[in-house]
Amino acid sequence: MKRLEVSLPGLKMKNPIMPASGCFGFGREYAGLYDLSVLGAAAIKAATVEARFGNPTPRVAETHSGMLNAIGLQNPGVDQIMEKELPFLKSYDLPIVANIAGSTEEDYCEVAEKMSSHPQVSVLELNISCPNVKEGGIQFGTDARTAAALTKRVKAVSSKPVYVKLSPNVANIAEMAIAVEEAGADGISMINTLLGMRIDLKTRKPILANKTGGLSGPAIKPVAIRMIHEVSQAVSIPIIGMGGVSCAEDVIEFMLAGASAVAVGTANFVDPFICPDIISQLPELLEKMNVSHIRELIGGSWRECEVPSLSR
Amino acid sequence: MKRLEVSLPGLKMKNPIMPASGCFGFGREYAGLYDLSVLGAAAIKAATVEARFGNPTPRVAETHSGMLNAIGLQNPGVDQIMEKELPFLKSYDLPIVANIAGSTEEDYCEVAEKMSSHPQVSVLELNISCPNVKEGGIQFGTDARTAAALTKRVKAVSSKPVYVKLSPNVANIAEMAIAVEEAGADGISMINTLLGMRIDLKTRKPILANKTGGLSGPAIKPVAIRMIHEVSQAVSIPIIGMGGVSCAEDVIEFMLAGASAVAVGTANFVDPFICPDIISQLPELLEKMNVSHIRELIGGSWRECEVPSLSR
Amino acid sequence: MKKELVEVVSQKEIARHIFELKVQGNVVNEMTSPGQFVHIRVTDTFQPLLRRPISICDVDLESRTLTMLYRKEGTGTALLSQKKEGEKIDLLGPLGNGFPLDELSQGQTALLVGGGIGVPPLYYLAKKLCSQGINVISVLGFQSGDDGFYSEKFAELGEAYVSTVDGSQGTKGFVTDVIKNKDLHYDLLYSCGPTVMLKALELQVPAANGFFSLEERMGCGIGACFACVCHVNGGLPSDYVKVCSDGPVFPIGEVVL
Amino acid sequence: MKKELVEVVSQKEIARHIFELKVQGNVVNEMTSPGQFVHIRVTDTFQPLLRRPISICDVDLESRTLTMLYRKEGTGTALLSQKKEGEKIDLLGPLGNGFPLDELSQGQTALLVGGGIGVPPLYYLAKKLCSQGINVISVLGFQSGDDGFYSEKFAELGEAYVSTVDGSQGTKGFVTDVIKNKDLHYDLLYSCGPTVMLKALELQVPAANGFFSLEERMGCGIGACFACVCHVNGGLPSDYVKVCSDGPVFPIGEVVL
Ligand SMILES: Cc1cc2nc3c(=O)[nH]c(=O)nc-3n(C[C@H](O)[C@H](O)[C@H](O)COP(=O)(O)OP(=O)(O)OC[C@H]3O[C@@H](n4cnc5c(N)ncnc54)[C@H](O)[C@@H]3O)c2cc1C
Ligand SMILES: Cc1cc2nc3c(=O)[nH]c(=O)nc-3n(C[C@H](O)[C@H](O)[C@H](O)COP(=O)(O)OP(=O)(O)OC[C@H]3O[C@@H](n4cnc5c(N)ncnc54)[C@H](O)[C@@H]3O)c2cc1C
Ligand SMILES: Cc1cc2nc3c(=O)[nH]c(=O)nc-3n(C[C@H](O)[C@H](O)[C@H](O)COP(=O)(O)O)c2cc1C
Ligand SMILES: Cc1cc2nc3c(=O)[nH]c(=O)nc-3n(C[C@H](O)[C@H](O)[C@H](O)COP(=O)(O)O)c2cc1C
Ligand code: FES
Ligand code: FES
Repeated sequence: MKRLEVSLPGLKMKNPIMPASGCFGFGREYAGLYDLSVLGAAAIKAATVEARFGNPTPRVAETHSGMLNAIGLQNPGVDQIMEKELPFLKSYDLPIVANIAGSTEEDYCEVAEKMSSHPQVSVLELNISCPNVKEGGIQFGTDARTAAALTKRVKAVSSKPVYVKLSPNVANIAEMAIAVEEAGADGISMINTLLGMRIDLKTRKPILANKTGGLSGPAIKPVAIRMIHEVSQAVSIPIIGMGGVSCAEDVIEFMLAGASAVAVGTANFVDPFICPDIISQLPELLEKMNVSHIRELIGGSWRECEVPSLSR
Repeated sequence: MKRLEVSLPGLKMKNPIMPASGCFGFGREYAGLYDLSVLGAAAIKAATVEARFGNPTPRVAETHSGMLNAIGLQNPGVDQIMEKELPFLKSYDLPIVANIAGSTEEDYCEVAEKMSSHPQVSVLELNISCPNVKEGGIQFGTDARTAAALTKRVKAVSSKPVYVKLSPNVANIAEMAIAVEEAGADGISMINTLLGMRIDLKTRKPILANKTGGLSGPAIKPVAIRMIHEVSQAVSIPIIGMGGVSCAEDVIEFMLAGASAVAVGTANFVDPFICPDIISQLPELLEKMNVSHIRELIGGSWRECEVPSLSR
Repeated sequence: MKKELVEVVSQKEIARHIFELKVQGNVVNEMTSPGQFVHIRVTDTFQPLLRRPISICDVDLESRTLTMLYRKEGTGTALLSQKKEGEKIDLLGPLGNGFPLDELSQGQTALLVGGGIGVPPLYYLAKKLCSQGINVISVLGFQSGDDGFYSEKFAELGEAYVSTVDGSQGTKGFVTDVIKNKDLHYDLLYSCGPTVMLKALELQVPAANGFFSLEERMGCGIGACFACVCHVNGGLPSDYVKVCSDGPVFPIGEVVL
Repeated sequence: MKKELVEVVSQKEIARHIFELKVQGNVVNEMTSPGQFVHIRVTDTFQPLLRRPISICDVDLESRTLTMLYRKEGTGTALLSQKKEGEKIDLLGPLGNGFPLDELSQGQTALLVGGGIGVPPLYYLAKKLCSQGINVISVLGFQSGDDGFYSEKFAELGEAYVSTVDGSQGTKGFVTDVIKNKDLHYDLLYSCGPTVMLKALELQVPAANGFFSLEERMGCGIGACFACVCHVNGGLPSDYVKVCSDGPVFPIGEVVL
């Protein structure tokens, strides 16, 4: 199984697969379905300083090959998460990516400082791209200077590597990535959801109580691939890629685009066993592609490299 | 059929449906399939000053509920279009939306001046959002000041109303819309395609020769709806809405979001009869929704208005 | 909880747009609690993307057969209605917590109130309660006679009343009208149906003891995505329950409707 | 050109991943020109979204039956391969321009060279030419014997040779090896297959007279989207032809391969 191992700052992963933040809760539910230790890592639901209920329901709506969500960062607050949720995951051999959010820089820093001090947390994922909250979230994620400033402050208080999670709702994603790299980010997570809406013909109002929501799932995969392809050539820190991944082939596509690890979000709802299934299918796929180690694929779509002629 | 009529600057339409630019060529092919006079209007393929071949092939790739294209504004040039293509459409009762593009402001102005002088052209659609060309296109479409400056110059030389076609690849679409409205735009067309990419696992390279392409089709509908909902509340000029429309219900959803007319793009490839089919289905749908005139729906998702209780 | 490709045993339209679907599989062995639901993937493409929650309506453990009743509404249920005998369906379940069965003793009376497509889970409940010697009174509300189903089946298990909005079957009006008009008495109330109906029930008998089964749009169906939360009566603003994993059945009054 | 829901008459796998699909419909009456293609919608959802271009392989005007041969490759053809007798398929066609049939007179010889899934349109062509009294020599190239199909059917119409890359059937090597080794002579060349094969043919007999059928990724399939263009030999850089509506058949040498 060594052939699937990948190493990113703060993350030594058995394989490049992790569930994406917000699609895995704090792991309890999936722990009832399979052994979490098979995962490369796991990103847990966003933590904020205070406990949050989030947005009113309905919070999800379906779209063509995708879904909208407007959860609104519901979570029991950073203290509860550290005390009540993380200990449950202790029995697994599972690096934890702690997703953090807030309304102000101070909020983010408080959560970052606390979370990064937790021995079970491997790295932080700075969520500057949640489209579903009025304050914080996406406003930090659409302006490069604001994002860089926040990254710098969070880095200063964090004792663990910091991955910045970028929003796709920008004109120039590379500019955002370069800004947070220069501000000290150890890695990049991308992409968060695209802002979207659906309207109900019967009520004539948006389906989501929050009106807009974040679009995720296979529908957004081409946008994710494009952005990762661009950003991986613009920065030298590694990328955790995500956005519509739903099979082993998608994982390869993301790594060829430039991702060093891959997160699976919405697909967990379609098939709760998707992560272990993908992990177990990867070796065979590598075999078929004549790839001895999955690392070789990273950035393969733009790196000059030999493609074994067998697999052309 | 009066119940489907809509009126926009320069466009008196029998119904709100038009094929979208680039998905209808110059009408010849569809004219072989149905009577083009049933259409509310038709947007023809982008015109540039010079004849263009566009990008190398492959130029299309399929995605989940969508497709990527990187045609690259292939067209025979504005003069040829006016001399050879437009006359063919003369026999139809069909307002023509002439999509115009260019690499420089001067190019745009030249095409705008010529095209708007053509008696068959009802309005111009200023394409500042083509993601598939190196110069022009999207660069004008992601910066509000540049877009406004171009709009002003084009308006100055154009003898017909000008609709500005916005790119969804921006952080703040309302800002773009307001900028072009202030610069004199008579209407807005939205959305053009989202920038995307797919990678071929066999060659390990992007499927499209141009690497990136524009994502269209049902996959992007929620993004289009969200943006139209936002922009229609931010400006007072009308919107031609598009992005994934593929059935009569979608048309209603776009109009409720705030569109005054609706363009159908990719769906023409899936079903070449989609435009006349939608048009013929609309009256029954309005009946079911208890709507006496389609105009009543425009902006219905955010306007305070009575929803007939029957249709709740 | 299991994920299994179960086999379609039969499918038929038993009322206007109402389908009765029977499937067979080992996972059915786990379906002992009425009020639980299953989460169904209706296609192997991503269109539609999400699973569809459908209640357990009846279970035959011996033949490992699950009966579901559903209304053909949108894309998902339309696709489901096309599944034919012998085809496989990807089913996840049983999910959530069902109706408690130990709150009544033999000889006591349960009132089961179902509205529209909220009726199905009550059937398995009625059977279970009957088998425990509990008297079951059922009140089923539909839009019209054409939309009604299973009333004879409920009648086999005890007193059963029907109300229809247009009066084409049973009492004209709502389930609350039946309860009032027939002056029904009971020890425990079980109900499933549209939120408006549950609210009306709460208003009619503010002190009623019993359980409501709720509906909410779902993502994961297993408690991981926070899509299906409700506020808790008398709790903090940040307190919540998840319909999918804490519910869908809750004690009356616990959850803000 | 028509859009019609045609009915599946039969579907069978005739070689490894190669399916023979027969459909029936009125639109078949228009399919008189070999080399034309149809554009097929394999699902009524949007997954996959685009139609799939498939060549006309054979036509029986009397029974209004169209035969197609296709290789199960990706999502679209996989779904197509699941269509069963009696099911309907949304078909648009016939599209494009086929092989000219009036370039040869009775007694002259046509060489038909097909590679892999380029073979199908040549079969209808061979039949048409034969019926006009033209001698047909066919050379069919496949990866291996397991991938080969229809060679006996071509043999019924004239001399027929097979080449396989692994030598498991016929000549080991490529179609060009057959033409050289057997020293084949002909008046006109018709070919359809991978671009590398067409290029090799062009190199082998630079002065060859005849027609190539090309493949390109398509959007609309009817000439409206500019997805499928090719450069024109000796034309301006902005000159082009569309494979879907100007082709797929072009005189050898006209188009930049
Ligand atoms: C716990 C539970 C049990 C249920 N049991 C039954 C049952 O036994 N029989 C039955 O007919 N229906 C039942 N429903 C409702 C059923 O899930 C919806 O009717 C169904 O999901 C509609 O899917 P669709 O594709 O037809 O509609 P669409 O409108 O295409 O669905 C779009 C999206 O909205 C969701 N959605 C739409 N309506 C509802 C709804 N009422 N509740 C929750 N999500 C919805 C869908 O799941 C999907 O994600 C139950 C719902 C829940 C939550
Ligand atoms: C004029 C013409 C005639 C053809 N005739 C035949 C035939 O008779 N039998 C046969 O087996 N195949 C034929 N093909 C090729 C056939 O269209 C593709 O194999 C098929 O579209 C692949 O679809 P898929 O869903 O299996 O693959 P996917 O990889 O899922 O397809 C993805 C997208 O790429 C396109 N695509 C993939 N491969 C090709 C290709 N080789 N050519 C054009 N588009 C492609 C698909 O249409 C689709 O839009 C023909 C192609 C053309 C252009
Ligand atoms: C229901 C839901 C909740 C989410 N919550 C979070 C979150 O709390 N923090 C975060 O950074 N991203 C969150 N996301 C975004 C995902 O982590 C991921 O970036 C996005 O969904 C794209 O991946 P996918 O298409 O595989 O789902 C959420 C997504 C969904 C669907
Ligand atoms: C093949 C293709 C070519 C296009 N060419 C143009 C163009 O020339 N000018 C333009 O403004 N938009 C062009 N577009 C964008 C469409 O007009 C439309 O804005 C977009 O596709 C979204 O609508 P849809 O999802 O209905 O296709 C093109 C789209 C496609 C798919
Ligand atoms: S549906 Fe995901 S938590 Fe209930
Ligand atoms: S496929 Fe659209 S022009 Fe040929």
